[in-house]
Amino acid sequence: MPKLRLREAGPALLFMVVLLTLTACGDTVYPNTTFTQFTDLNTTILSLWDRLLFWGTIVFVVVEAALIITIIRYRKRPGGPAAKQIHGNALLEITWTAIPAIILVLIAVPTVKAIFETQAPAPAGALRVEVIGHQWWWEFRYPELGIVTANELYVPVGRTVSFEMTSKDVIHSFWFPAMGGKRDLMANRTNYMWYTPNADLGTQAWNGFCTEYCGESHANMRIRLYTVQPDEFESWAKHQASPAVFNPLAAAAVLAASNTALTRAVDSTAQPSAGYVFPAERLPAHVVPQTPIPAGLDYDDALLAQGDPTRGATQSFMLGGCIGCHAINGIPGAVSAIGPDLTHVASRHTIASGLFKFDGPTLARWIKNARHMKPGSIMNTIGRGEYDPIMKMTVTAGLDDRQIADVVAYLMSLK
Amino acid sequence: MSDDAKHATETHHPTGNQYLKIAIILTVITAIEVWAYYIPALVASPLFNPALIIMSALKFAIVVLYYMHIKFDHSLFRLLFTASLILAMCTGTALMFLFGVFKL
Amino acid sequence: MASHAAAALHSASGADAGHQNGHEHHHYTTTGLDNRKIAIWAFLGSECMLFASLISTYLIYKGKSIVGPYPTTEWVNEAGKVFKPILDIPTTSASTAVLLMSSFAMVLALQAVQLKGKEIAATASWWERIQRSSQFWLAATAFLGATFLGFQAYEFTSFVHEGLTLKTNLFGSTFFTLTGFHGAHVTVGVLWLMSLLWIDRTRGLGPKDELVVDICALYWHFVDVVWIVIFTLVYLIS
Amino acid sequence: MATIAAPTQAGKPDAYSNTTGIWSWIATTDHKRIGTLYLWTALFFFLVGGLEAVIIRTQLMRPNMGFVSADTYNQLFTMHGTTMVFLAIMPLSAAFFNFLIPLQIGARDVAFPRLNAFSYWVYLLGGIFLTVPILFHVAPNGGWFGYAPLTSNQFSPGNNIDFWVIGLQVLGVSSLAAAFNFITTIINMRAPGMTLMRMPMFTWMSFVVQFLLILAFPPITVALVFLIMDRFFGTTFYAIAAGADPLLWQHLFWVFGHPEVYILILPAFGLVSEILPTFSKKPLFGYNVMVYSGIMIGFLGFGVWAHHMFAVGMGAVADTIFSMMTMLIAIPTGVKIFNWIATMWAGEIRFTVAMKFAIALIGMFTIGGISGVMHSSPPADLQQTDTYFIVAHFHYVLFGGSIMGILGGIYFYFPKMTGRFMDERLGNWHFWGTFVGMNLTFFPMHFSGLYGMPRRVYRYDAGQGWDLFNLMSTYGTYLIAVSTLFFVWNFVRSRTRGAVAGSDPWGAGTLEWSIPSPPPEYNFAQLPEVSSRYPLWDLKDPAKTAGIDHSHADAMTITDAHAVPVHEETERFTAKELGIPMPLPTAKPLFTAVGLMTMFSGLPFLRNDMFAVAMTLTIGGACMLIGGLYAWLTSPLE
Repeated sequence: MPKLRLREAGPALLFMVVLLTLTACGDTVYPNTTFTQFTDLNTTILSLWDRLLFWGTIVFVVVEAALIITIIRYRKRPGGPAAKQIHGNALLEITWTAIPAIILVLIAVPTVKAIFETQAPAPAGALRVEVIGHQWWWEFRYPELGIVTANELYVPVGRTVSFEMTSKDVIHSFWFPAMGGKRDLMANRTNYMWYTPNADLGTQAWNGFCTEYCGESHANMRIRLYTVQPDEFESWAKHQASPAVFNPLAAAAVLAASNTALTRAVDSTAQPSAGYVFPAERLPAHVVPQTPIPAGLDYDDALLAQGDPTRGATQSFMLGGCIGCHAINGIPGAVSAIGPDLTHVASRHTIASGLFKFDGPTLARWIKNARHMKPGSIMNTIGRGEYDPIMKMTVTAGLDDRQIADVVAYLMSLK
Repeated sequence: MSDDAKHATETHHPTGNQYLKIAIILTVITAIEVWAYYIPALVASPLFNPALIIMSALKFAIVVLYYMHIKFDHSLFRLLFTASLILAMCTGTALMFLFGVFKL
Repeated sequence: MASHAAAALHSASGADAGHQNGHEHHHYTTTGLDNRKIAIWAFLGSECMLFASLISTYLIYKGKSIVGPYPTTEWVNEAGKVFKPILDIPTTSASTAVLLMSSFAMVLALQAVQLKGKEIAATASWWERIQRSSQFWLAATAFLGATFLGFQAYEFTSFVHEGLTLKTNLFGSTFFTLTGFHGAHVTVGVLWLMSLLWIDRTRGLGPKDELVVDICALYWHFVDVVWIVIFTLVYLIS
Repeated sequence: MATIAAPTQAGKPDAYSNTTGIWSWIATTDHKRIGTLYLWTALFFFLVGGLEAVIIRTQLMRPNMGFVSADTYNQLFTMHGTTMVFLAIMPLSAAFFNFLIPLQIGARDVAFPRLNAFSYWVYLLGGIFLTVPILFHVAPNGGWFGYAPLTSNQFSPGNNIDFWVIGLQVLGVSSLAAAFNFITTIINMRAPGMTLMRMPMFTWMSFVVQFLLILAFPPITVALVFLIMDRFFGTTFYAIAAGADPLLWQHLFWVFGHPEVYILILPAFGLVSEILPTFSKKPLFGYNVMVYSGIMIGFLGFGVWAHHMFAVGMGAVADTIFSMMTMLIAIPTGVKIFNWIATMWAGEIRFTVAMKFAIALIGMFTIGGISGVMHSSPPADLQQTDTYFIVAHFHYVLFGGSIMGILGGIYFYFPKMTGRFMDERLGNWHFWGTFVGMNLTFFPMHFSGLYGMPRRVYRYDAGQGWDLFNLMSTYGTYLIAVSTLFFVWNFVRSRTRGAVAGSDPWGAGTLEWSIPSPPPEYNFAQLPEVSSRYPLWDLKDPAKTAGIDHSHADAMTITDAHAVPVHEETERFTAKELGIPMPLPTAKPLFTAVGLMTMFSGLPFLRNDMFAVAMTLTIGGACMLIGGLYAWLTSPLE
């Protein structure tokens, strides 16, 4: 008859030790950790977690120890004692029914308190942000400030931010691990969540994710959060609320092409002061996307230097059909909300919902064949001669690389 | 044992005339329900919905108890059916609350 | 040797005379009840959950349709024309009564099968005599069931004419699916009843077939009680 | 003491029937053969699901890998979940229901042998229907939970979801049919004296599971009907443009989905409750409490579904109620774990492979249970839900619980099923590989989850602090895969070459061990009259069960003309020799099942505008179904 040998149990024990060492003492950093106290919400959650972990560890140790002691002590040995025929013990069984019940009460009381605390209406004076989920990007609206932006969220520290969440299509879920819990975004419903980033949090950048499976590019639906100082936020907000900033030449050309009232042209060509943007040099490495550009998507980066924003704005942007989906505040006719708002797109650090760095070469490839870079993307393949993986055909009427360089130049001017 | 059970059920089953009476009761309740539906004053009353639900529950119970013989048959059947029915009603009610059809 | 032992076992065991009477013998059962009757009650319990889910969905979506027709409130189409609520209470009340009566007929059909072979007094009234005709009551049940289906077909077509289909709105989807599911149950019941009627006409149903009729009856009554709930919750309640 | 069954019979899969060949399997109505079919089929799907997991883990081995495309990955994780839940674990449990329940309660068959065959064939056809599309890259890609509106036409226009929604609907028919069958069997086919409180624990847990099945499947049936209607007939149940509520699907799905968790775990609990007493040489500790806690788990299981949905914004009151209900479930579950340990306490523990798996279940399920309590607290769950922490949790429950229990059950019952032992040495390799592999795979997921890694992502960026955990998980998966090969080899080889086992190779105490291995087609030559929970121990080692209330008076009065006191049956006859009527072999259930599957398989053609094909298949299938049913119901059983 086989019996327990230490030789057999050894590897399992060794493995557990190695595992714990690696996880606890490893010097890797965990930039997306949930064990933070950066907001009031997560402070509440963390205190609950500590309690759960405390009792969980006790239960774990007690049960596993009882199990291991039992199997070692009562293993069958030659000449060992015969089995004692015990069939039950009411007192024991009542005890191990009662003790877990008591532990659960100790968990349940703060749980209920936390549920009602965290789900109370947001305190007065909170900054309202509408979060709208799309396949696969995030739309943010600050209704009190008149800002529409996408994928990168600015929040002042020390002030409660109240999210009002809904979706344009399927269910998504909005989550910054370091800030606190997540909430689902659903069409025909509005969900609420609020938290207050600590006043001493400082100007920092955070990763966030969509956490409800939402289709092909669910994994590519990421978000950035910038917690900034109140004055920085104010500067940013003022700038973002203003119409697009761009090359006056291009503006004139756009207006010529769109035949609209001159008064608007004067407004929109006025150069507003540049607002605050989260400084690129302060972005930690884990916030800078490292997604590789897929192989086979070739673009001659030298062309980018020749890009002309004016041409880009008129011929390519208007004729290339960008305004079919994208809005640019200040350009009449560009009001569609199918894709992200591009008014101040060049003030962002990422494109394609946090998937790639915002720079000329990436932008050019994105315009050329977005669906190749982000599977299932609703954005058409635009590069002439490119294969569109969704339409399953080669694009014949799209933009050539030179025209793409013009569009990139134009977009890069939308600071 | 099985023969006894069968014997017992046979002796307690209602007869044709009783079935007829039950049918008349069911029809009368239905008639009252429909009648009430056409009296605006009644429909406006807060008791209208509860009253309708009680009447339909009554009809439900009568059919199950007498026509389906659950009153006279083996208690096992009663257990199987009522347990499922109660669970179904609880689940349905919980869903109503969760979707805000009923408000707390 | 094996066969010898087997014979010995056979005579000693419970494999008694009953086992050799073809398929009419009764297996030992723990409760003394027939397996099929336990199964049908478990099945009806399961059906409770099914209809609870369907009815709950109807109630959850009630009043959530964004375009008409609506069940119990007036609605206005794009052209500004005002339409009455679409549910037709008088007709449905009639069909409800028909289904209730079919349950009555079903219970008498079962009684008729149970009373088969029992003597009937020569002075018995027509009412007592007709209670003995299982064929009459089975046919009546099936007929009333079919009539109910006829009402439902009429209701569905008139709704479609008034512009309510499966696709129109949430009300259309939930209403047709719920009542359609119930209608499908009635259809199965009518087919089942007609099969029993056919057996009754060909070889005659007797007290030994009580269980077969009983199971069908339980199903049929269940379909009836589901309609009782649907009629109140879908048609009458405000 | 136990006489070894005729060796010529042992090990042959056809040992319990007079006929051999493929037809004898197609037309079988023997619950043991159907159990064997379930076992083989489910193990096959288990390997398929495992292979999917290996590909998934390879893709996630390092950040930004391009081993498979996004769409392929989504198909793989959808199929991995669907396969493991519906095509592997549930049918593996069903294999034991079929094989064991009649043997454990002293019955000669199940209540409805042909319905049983029907359940199997529907399962097989449904499984094929679900699985084959992945070979053509059109497998379902909406997740095993299939959340609408993502699975509606608007967002999933291809045929992928069609296979899922129809496949699940068909599998539901199979599960429901089987559940009605086993409820009736357990209520009504118990041997004389086999009172409810004498039933073996596996039968008890299975009994609870059957009720969960018949009450939990209708809500998902309805949810799937709505989705079928939406996808093929244009209804608006999940159409957000028509004002539909995205939570409708979720609620209906989880009303089913949570009891489903207990459907997956309770049979394994039952198996473990058979293995532990046998190898501890002690009766189960606190039998009554084990029964009640099983019923409690099943009952409470219907009141906790929304704990899968704490992030959807149900409101504080609903969150509180479902949170409290969830915590309550921890109590009966904890009781079970303590009672198992107490069963081994003061015993003589023999570490067979089966026992090792059973002990591993206790240890590993505990971890899953503790992390379960951690997300019963809604605010804490908001940091955990839809992260790898959840993946870790439910794999500790389903792999550490269900799979460990089932594998233990296979090693334990293999001698009963085939008459031969599985090899213990290979089994040890399998066990340790699996045990170490599963911890290496799933334990790091706790960390990657709490350090912010979302679920269901086909790639993740570098530098997020998740690389090491993912690498460990992947290597762990490879280890499980390799050790599973040991199992497959052992399983296949031992059928014909394993050491011959007697009727009671482990010295167990319940009825199934009182008859030859493999059991003859009639199971019991004479119906045993039972007077205690461990009738075989009463017979062989009365001291072991002396402390249990036998209620002898009961045993005297129930004496039934049909039965004889429990004894060991060592000789093997044919049913004919004994004059025991057996159900006739028939292919009508298969024919009916093909009709059902054909009827449903017409639907996808509606979406491809192939109306004629759709109608032909649907109407033809319906005719087959109805014709098959009539033929089946009008032909005599035996």
